[in-house]
Amino acid sequence: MSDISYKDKGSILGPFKSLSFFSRKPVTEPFEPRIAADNYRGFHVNDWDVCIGCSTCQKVCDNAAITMIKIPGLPDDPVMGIRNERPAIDYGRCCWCGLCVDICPTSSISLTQEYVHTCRENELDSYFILPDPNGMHNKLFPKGWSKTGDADLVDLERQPMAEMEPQSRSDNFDEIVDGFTKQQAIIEASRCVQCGMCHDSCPTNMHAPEYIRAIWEGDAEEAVRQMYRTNPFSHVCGRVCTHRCETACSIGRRGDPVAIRWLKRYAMDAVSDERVREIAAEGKADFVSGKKIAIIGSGPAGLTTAFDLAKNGHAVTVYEALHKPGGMTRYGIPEYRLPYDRLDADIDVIKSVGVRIECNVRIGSDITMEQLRQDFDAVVVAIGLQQGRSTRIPGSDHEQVRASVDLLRMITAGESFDVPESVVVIGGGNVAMDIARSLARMQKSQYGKVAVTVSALEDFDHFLADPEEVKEAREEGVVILDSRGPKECVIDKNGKLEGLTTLGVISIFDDDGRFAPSYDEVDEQLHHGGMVIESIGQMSDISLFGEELTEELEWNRGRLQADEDGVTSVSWLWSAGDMVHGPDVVHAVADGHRVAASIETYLNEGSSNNE
Amino acid sequence: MSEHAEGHSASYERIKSKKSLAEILEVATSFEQKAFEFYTDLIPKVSKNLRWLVEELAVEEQEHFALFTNLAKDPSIEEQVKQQIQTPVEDRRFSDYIQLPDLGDNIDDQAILQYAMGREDAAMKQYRELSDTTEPGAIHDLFEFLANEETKHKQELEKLYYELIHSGGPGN
Amino acid sequence: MRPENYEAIKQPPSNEFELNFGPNHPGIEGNYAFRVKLNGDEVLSARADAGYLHRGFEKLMEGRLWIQNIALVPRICVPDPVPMEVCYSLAIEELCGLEIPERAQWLRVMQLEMSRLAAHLFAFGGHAATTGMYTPMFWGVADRDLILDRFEELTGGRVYSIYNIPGGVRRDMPDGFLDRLGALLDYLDSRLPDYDSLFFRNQVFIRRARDVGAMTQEQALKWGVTGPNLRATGLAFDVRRDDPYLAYEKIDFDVVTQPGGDALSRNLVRRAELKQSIRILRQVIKHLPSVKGAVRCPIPNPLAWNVPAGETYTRVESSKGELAYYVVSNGGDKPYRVHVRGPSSMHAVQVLEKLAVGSRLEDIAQIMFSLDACPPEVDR
Amino acid sequence: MSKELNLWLDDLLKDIKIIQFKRKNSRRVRIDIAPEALPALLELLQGRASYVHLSAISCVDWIEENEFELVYHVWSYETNSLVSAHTRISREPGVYLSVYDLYTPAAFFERDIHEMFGVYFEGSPDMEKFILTEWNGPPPMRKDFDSEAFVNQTFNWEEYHPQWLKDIEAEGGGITTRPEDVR
Repeated sequence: MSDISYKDKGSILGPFKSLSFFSRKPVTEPFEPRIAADNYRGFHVNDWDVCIGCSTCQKVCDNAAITMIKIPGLPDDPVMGIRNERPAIDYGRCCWCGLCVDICPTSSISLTQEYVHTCRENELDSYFILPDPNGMHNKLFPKGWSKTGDADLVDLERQPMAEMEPQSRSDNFDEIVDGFTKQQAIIEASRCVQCGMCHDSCPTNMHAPEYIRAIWEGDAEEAVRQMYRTNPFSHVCGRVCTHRCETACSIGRRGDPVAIRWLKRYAMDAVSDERVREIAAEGKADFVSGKKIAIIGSGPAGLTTAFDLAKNGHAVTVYEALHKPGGMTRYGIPEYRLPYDRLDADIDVIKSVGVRIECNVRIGSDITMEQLRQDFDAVVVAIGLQQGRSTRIPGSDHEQVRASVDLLRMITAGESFDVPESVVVIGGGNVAMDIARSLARMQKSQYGKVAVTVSALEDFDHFLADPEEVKEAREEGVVILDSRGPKECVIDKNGKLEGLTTLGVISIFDDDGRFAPSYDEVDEQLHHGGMVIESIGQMSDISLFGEELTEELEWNRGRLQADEDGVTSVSWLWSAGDMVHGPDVVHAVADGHRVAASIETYLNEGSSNNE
Repeated sequence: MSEHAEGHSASYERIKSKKSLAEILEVATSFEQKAFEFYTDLIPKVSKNLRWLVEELAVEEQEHFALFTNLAKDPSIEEQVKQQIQTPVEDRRFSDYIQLPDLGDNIDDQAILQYAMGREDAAMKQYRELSDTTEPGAIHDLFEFLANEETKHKQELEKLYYELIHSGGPGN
Repeated sequence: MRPENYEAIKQPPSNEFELNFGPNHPGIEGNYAFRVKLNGDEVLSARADAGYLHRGFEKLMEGRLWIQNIALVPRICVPDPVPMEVCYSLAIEELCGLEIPERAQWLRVMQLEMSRLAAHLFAFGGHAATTGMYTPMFWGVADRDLILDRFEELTGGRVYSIYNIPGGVRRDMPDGFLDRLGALLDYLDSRLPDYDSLFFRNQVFIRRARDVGAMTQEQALKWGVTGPNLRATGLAFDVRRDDPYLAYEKIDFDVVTQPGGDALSRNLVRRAELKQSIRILRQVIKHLPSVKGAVRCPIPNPLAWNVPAGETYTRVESSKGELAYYVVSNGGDKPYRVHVRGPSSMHAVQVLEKLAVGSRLEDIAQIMFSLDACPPEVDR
Repeated sequence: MSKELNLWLDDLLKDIKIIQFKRKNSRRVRIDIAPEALPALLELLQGRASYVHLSAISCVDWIEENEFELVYHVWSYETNSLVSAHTRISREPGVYLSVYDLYTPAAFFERDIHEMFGVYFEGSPDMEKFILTEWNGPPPMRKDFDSEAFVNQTFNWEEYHPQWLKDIEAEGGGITTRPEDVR
């Protein structure tokens, strides 16, 4: 079994074997720095153009060797998910394991092939290094250990979510996506590296890292608690938020961003409505302040303001002109994206903290602004952008040329209209997709087939609607044409609408990124349709102010002037939401908090304007 | 549609009959002045939230007006005009398909913009036509220059129109 | 002049001395010492003193994320770090139910055997030095460095390769690696006769090591001896064969034994295992190219990795013997408890204390090196 | 032979009421047993079933349950199988019996556990300090000893202030998150 027997007595002459080595050339190490292996884990270099300062390297560092340093002058943009921080390494602690390289979401960090590094100054400080692309102390060595596909510790792929197949969803308004199961949610939550980019980018600064962590820990209630710190529209935002958080997510630098929106939805759905109400009411004032606040408009901005103020013990009344509260979240978003019962659940929570909502009351006609001013300590106008703009192209005044917001409102309200067998939609935003997909569903159930054409000015590279909206709309049979400029709504001799003609758009934006379309006159097309729906911009109906107040108020480029806290030029009036900042639910929520805080300060200062 | 643009219906004939640069500039300047006066008159008539737009347009016309005045004063006008027309601006024809409004009682921001675009469009076409019908030389160059200027103005308005009317953002 | 407070050194009443052997003895590994009671140069008793090497690895591991410990565990045994990484990874894989890809299994076997070669070269070199022969030590260490070159190329690190990770290995081999490893094996193979002439069949060594620190198989079993030291008492036991892990079931190798149970036997076992490791590596080189695919199965984000609650006792055969990790998870993102059964912890303390009795002072270092004791495994 | 022995042992152990028996796989068995019965079990395993090798004794501090778990890993060279026998003792006073008379290696493990967890093994030959000879604090492997807090109290963090950091601070930047902030 063995090479040498235990009984072997050996030889006294054997060692002379070593004499043969006398003739060998001695091994000499060169004085120059030796370049290590291609994979060598030497010293850090960090590509500052790629690094986003997410500090994930710091979190994985097993020796607490990494300190984050703020560097003025570097890009610092929460919306883009970039911080002006970069990691510095303490080489008294680093053990060169390279985990920072393998986990780096951006792959900006690498290690070099530098073997030995000594400093002329024998001071400890010189071993505290801010790695940049130029190597340590400006001695650049080739890259050694750097990110490779098989060594990546970041999970770049999102958990798939079950959703209805196009054929089964295209004739009804049932919710499309199933939402995560608990298992899926935990796995998806585990992809998060807790960098907080989402928090910084969120208009209302939702505590996403905290609620993602809670979901990962299996504690959905804690997740809900974290959500209600900043967002009483968590059901809504869990489904239809524009999720800037996911745009900023550092995992999204190279892979699918963490599905933060769906995680929010998961946690909200996982906790019973009753329990959500209890959690939301935590911290509610146990006194009645005696102050009264009127809020015009029951959309996210108005109701968020109401929620905060009611929790602070004030008497809040919300006036809504339509039959039900919710504003655009109810009358603008189709039910297949946001089921009404989930919206109702959010609103129930808000009501449960004491907010009074009065529907079917139109301010301006039923009650005047002047009356509100007299009856309340503060008034908030949060009426949103409920009027659709028209292209005003020739023929656009035909009765079968409609505005998307009007139709969406009718669909929600259950008001009937003749569903056209074919329809052309002008516009390329999410609202255009909403109306196109809603009508496609109605066509499918009435006529068994879909004939919806969407014509958008923008090309697909600059499209306004979310990619998934475009994808799903197509799956449902909607034809989407990009780079088409509306020319004319064609009306035949009998006054019947034939359809829309469009021109090809050669280019749409100038070098500054501003709109400057150039049309191809030769490329003219007629899209047949018994109805043309205009789905471009939206605006506010500000007639409620009346002439006098309109004149008294200050305006800024057509919009009511308000500072970032919603304070208008009139002391008792605040404004919030889409009408100030443009359409976005989560912005409206953020606005609501700011306005509520501003009103709170105002009320506490005791400067009552009800003299 | 140029007929609708205020003060421009007869201007083509008027300019055509002029022979010297100074004369032509004089007529053009008076067009711009009229436009400025038109917007200034409009300011108090529109609702307060729309005033900014009319005010901006008035300022814009005032700038045109100043431009023409300065050109007339400048002795090196021929040289300057030559340099400016090296890169002709292309017309993109966006506003062609927007109906000109009847600026009646219910004036809104969109109507004002439409009107303004139509006015710039008419002026642009006019100068372009004049440049096409004149022999190469200083006068031809001047029309070319003026057409370019009006095209640029129109395009600025088109951008504003898109931002105000077409994109209220992607929405929800 | 004699100072007033001078006291003459009191001579012991007999020939008995107490001596601190180490920690700075050139013939002793690491920061380790023995308090030896002597009668003349005959050892009456020995007490192991762990010294100041304790870094509290087990405690440290409880405060770190599961994956952060992969950078820590190789430090438990400097000369043979790979088994530490592999054994720790195996434990997590078992707790998580991870199936590691076959390619990763073979890559692990490859590293384990490379590490064993390096460790055995270190061991016999060290042993030679304790008997005053320094040339074998230079040879052993110099040739070990050639293995470290291959480690550097494969893993990015020379000694602490930190190449294994729960789920597999961190990245694939560089191109042409197996060719260069093969060339190294050819070289090492050619060196074996040189080692034999110089050391293993050197009459000076044989006569010096025979019967030194001898134990019977019965004693070895009773004292919990494992690894080459156990095989040197004639018992053919090897975790690789008898409690197989990774790809070892698919590999041909002999479990080498020697009959003497003494320092000589132990060295001869290691000498034979050099040959066996080369043999295993040659099979790896032949087989590995046919095993395609990933080198790591998907693992969760290391920052949010909860290992399912449970406990496991994983074992591998290190160059020093049976290495085992007892890992307990309470379902959290950090280990609840990691107990490292360092293979040397048996023979570096109790066994050595027993074998030293009756030996001569100059043999203590030799006994320690023949047992291939690795003090950091004791201290952890 | 070895197969039969395993089967015999499985049958035998399954029948004993005071223990919980779980075969994890062909070479791993877990047994949970009351502390008073453990030495007898080990004696049985060693004497009747060839489990002659005590691979290790592991100790786990289950502080919330106020218990120490002791795990005896024994290996049979005959059946190539490892039995891990788990038992729990009260954390206070943390005293248990030595199995040194059965397994010599127990002396090392028991001494280690005594030093690190403070469990006293009656009958163990050597309960003297081994590694922490100059340590007077509590047994450090106990969960209630926070070594990081101890280190932070006892030692200073090295404060670095290199020129590049001074330059950045002059521009209004500087350290935002220290490593200890995220641990």
